[in-house]
Amino acid sequence: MAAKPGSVPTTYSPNLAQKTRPPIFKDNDLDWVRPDGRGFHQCRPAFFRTGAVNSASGSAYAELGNTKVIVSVFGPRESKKAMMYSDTGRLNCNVSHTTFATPVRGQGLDHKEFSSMLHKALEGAIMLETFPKTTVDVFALVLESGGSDLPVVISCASLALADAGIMMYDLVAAVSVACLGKNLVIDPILEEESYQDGSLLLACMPSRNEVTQLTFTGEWSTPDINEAMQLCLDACSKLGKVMRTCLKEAASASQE
Amino acid sequence: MAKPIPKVGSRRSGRSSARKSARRIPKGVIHVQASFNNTIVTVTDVRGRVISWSSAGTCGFKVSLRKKSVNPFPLNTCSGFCCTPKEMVGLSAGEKHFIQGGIAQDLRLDGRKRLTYRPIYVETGIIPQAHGSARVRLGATDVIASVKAELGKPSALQPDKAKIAIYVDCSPTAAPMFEGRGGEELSTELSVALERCLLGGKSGAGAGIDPTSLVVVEGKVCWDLYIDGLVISSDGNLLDALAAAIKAALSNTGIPKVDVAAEATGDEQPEVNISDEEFLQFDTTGIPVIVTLTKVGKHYIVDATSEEESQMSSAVSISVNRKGHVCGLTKRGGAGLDPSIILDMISVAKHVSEQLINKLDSEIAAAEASEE
Amino acid sequence: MSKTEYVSPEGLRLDGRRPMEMRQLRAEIGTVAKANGSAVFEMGNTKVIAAVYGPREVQNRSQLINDHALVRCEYSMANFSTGDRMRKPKGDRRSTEISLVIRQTMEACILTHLMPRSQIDIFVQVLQADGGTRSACINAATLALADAGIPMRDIVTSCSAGYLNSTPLLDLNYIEDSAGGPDVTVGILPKLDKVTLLQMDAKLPVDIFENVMGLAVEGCKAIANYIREVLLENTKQLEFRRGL
Amino acid sequence: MGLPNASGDLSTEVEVDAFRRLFPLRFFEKHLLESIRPDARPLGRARDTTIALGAVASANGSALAKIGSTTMLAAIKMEVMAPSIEIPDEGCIAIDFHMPPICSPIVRPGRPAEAAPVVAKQLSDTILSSGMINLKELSLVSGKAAWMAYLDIYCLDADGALFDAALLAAVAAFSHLEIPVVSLNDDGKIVLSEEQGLSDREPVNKEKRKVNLGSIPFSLTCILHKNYILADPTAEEESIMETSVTVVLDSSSQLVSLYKPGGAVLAYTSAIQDCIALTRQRVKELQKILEEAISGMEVD
Repeated sequence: MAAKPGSVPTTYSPNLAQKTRPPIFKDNDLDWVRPDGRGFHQCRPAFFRTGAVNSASGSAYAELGNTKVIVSVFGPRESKKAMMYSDTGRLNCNVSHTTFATPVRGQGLDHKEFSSMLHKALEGAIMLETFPKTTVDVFALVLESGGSDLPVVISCASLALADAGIMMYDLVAAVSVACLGKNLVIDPILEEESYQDGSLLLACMPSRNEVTQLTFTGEWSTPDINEAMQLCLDACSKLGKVMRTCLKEAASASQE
Repeated sequence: MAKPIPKVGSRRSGRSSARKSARRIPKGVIHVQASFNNTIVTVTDVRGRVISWSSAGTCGFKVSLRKKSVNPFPLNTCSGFCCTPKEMVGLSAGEKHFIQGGIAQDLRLDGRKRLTYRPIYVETGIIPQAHGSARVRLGATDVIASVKAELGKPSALQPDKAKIAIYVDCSPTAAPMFEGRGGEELSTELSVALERCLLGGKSGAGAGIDPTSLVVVEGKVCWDLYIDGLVISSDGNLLDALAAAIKAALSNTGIPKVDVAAEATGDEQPEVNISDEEFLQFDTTGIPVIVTLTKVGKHYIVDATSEEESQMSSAVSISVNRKGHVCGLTKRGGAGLDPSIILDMISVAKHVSEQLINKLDSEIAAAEASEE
Repeated sequence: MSKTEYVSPEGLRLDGRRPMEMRQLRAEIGTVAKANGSAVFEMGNTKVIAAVYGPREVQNRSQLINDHALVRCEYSMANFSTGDRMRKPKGDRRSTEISLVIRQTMEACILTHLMPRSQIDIFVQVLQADGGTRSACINAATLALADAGIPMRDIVTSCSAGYLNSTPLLDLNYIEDSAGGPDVTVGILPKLDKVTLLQMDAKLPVDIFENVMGLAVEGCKAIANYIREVLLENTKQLEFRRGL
Repeated sequence: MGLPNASGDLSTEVEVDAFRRLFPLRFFEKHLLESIRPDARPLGRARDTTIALGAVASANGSALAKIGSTTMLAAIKMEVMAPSIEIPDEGCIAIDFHMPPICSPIVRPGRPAEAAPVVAKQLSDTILSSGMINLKELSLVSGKAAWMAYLDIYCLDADGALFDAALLAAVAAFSHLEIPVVSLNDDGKIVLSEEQGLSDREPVNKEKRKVNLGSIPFSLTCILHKNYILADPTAEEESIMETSVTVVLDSSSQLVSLYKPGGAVLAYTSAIQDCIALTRQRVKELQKILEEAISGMEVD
């Protein structure tokens, strides 16, 4: 019969008959079109909703293109017994993917790198001293991965924190930029990410104009860095507005 | 191999001597140390626990004596790479103030300026079993990197690129908190940061090591590189030290030349002969160095010791290659930074990296020469 | 078992040593600056670092012992320490066993009753493994404990010996170790002339065993002499640096 | 929750919320006397239920099911396997149920929830024994290749009746499942065919793009407490009153399975029959909801 654990045969997902897909753009080709028809400096439309999970103290759902993320916040609640006394609060982050998030079926394991990046992006924004001796748990689940997963997780998590009523200096909005050949492409999708020469991720608090997390990969020259950072900062402030509206709508809806 | 003179007791000089030897002195001790233009007064109890420490003669006995009975032993603490400010125990308010004050005056605890590195010592070829290895010491930070190459098959998605992986391990010898699985979090964080800074983007652009140069037969055979880092002793700035060790290990690496014996058809793996005599050397000029700028107060410093790291508000690690291009960047630490400050840090890092690359290259060359 | 000759007709071993010859020893004290005591110990190609932290406050209150010190030990191997590169999960069976052996051996010689309610951590890290890691670890741990100034009854030294091609061999290297012959690891307190550790696998006639063990004990004594020299040299250096 | 508290010793003096926390059982029992539940449902009524199909684009079939605030996301990924020698012309279904830390304050990362493997086992037993899917339909080339359907169900919000919601999501995902067109290449491997038939090879499963769902199982969990039967409990109700009965019926009202995992209340046959009767009603509701969801999908 089926589904005997331990005796599952090895499986593979059927690939396209063609061995390799042609690259989505050619080198030095300046006027290629992005696979989803966006402009280079155009973000995907963002959809945010708070209160996605009832049993959590705060939660949010974010959808940008095919990237779908849900984040729950629990706490502030008692820190684990083994933890030493701390006069500031603790932040605990965990990011995991569903097995069906990626085109190839994954294992659905925790993503340690994302977890620590999320932690670093958020800790600067949260007023940890407002909840001593306790822990705030931020758990994220990537339902579907469609590129730029981490920035979406970060933005969504800050919204969930706001929904949970955790004191923050500002919302954290995050955006990534991919460098493809000579072009800078904002908010890349999965396909673009797999061809990128370099990437830049920026998380910031838009109204304080403070960067909480920043990473680069690949080779960047100074003018490119300036341009990419400016692009990200602008996009973050726009994203911040969208997030703010979402919170306001949720608040006014609950008042009614 | 030029083994350094056993640096017995070198660490017993300076401040740590106060802590260390105090254990053997049966009474409370006041240590007065005149350094540069400051005078440090350190009061320790019998157990070596610093009761108070102040600079310029302002010695306040503010710490209540009751506190002494709580912790009968000096707390051996390590502020790791990820240590957040305030979490580091073992530094008194006076000590913290002293560190911060020194940095503000451009005169750090060990007499360095803000943008000066500690002396770097490089030893290469210390692990004969590996294809390449190096040990780098930066002050009391001590790391080993080894490179091992294994014949493998490139992935179907990128048939012209070999796999390069970096794993870092934190030995519990460096700090008791790395015991068991305690070092795992830091190890992953360091590995990820190094991969980000040294291996370039997804398409391989900007990588220090060219993954196409390791391919023997496209789509069939390639050398997979496994780079292992081991932290033996940690006194801050692990990332820079590890990156330097990896650079040194790679320039020490010789990969055996491979001849393809018979051209295989279809899906078969071609047979290969591994040569014993001819070795392939890497061109390591393109490998970037990592410069970590740690922000303490309003200023930033390079090559922070663990005491200084405990006082940081945030730190930015920037990897810069010889051309002055940024090859990777990671930020850590909670506090936010103004974008203009980040840009300024990048330009400072570029400036510092020039000296660092030159210094490191000459150290590597000297180490290689002494090895032969 | 293969018919490899481990001892040539001229009486030389694979690495050119004589049967009773030990590999080159090298020791260095104080390699880990942050530790209370540390040492590197090399026996030929086997290279081990040991670091000692403590005596300090007991971290886990439930492990606190009222009348003597708690001694803990962790043994770990670097990824690059063996010929084949592998990533082992921490705390596999072999390292747990060796940790236990080192802990028990060291605990026997530390004057734990002088340091009640405290904890001493010994961490050993193998940088290169070429046979005899167990012995090298114990020797390194002794040096590190001495460097940390922890009171001990005596130094503990350890050495291994084996029996291959009807010849007792001192200080086996990896190839000899994996030949499948008997392997006797001995740890002694040289001044008291007492054996604290004795491990042997494979079977061996009693009279030959006595021979092999005698050889290992001789090895331990030689190591003890070397360790004493290193410690003395270190003390002299310390004296010099203090300006005494 | 506007119910006035009946006169009592403490209850008159404390606020409703405090009373609920301090004496949860008495709070509920007072409601039960009035034949109503704290969320204003009658005892036998299930919570509002919705199904959204095609929630995950990267999967071959997916569905999001909500019962009250309990939310389940199910997705099916089809992969190819070599069938076992004993049954060369049957495919396989691998069912897994996950409770990620986001779903409930009880679950923490690294420590899987106790309930997850239990529900997973129940689900795979139910789905495989109900005969909803004929495994022969999942065969591609007899003895050479067959489909392995990986069904993963994620609990996004846990608020009681996890099994009911998970089963509903799983069933809905199967009804949304669209099997890709594939063909056999020279190496004996299965590859995707282009949609427009650009491939020169004949697809091996042109006719089998959808699986035929036989009798579809639906379930209802009831809580037994004293003489009361509460359909579709919330997490709070489940934590207070521990005896639950889960009845699974298929679309033709045949009993597929029945679980009563212990509990303090010993159920009489009459109580079980009442549960089955409630389930029968519920199955009709669920069938309608599922049909609406499917027809809504087709309109799009």
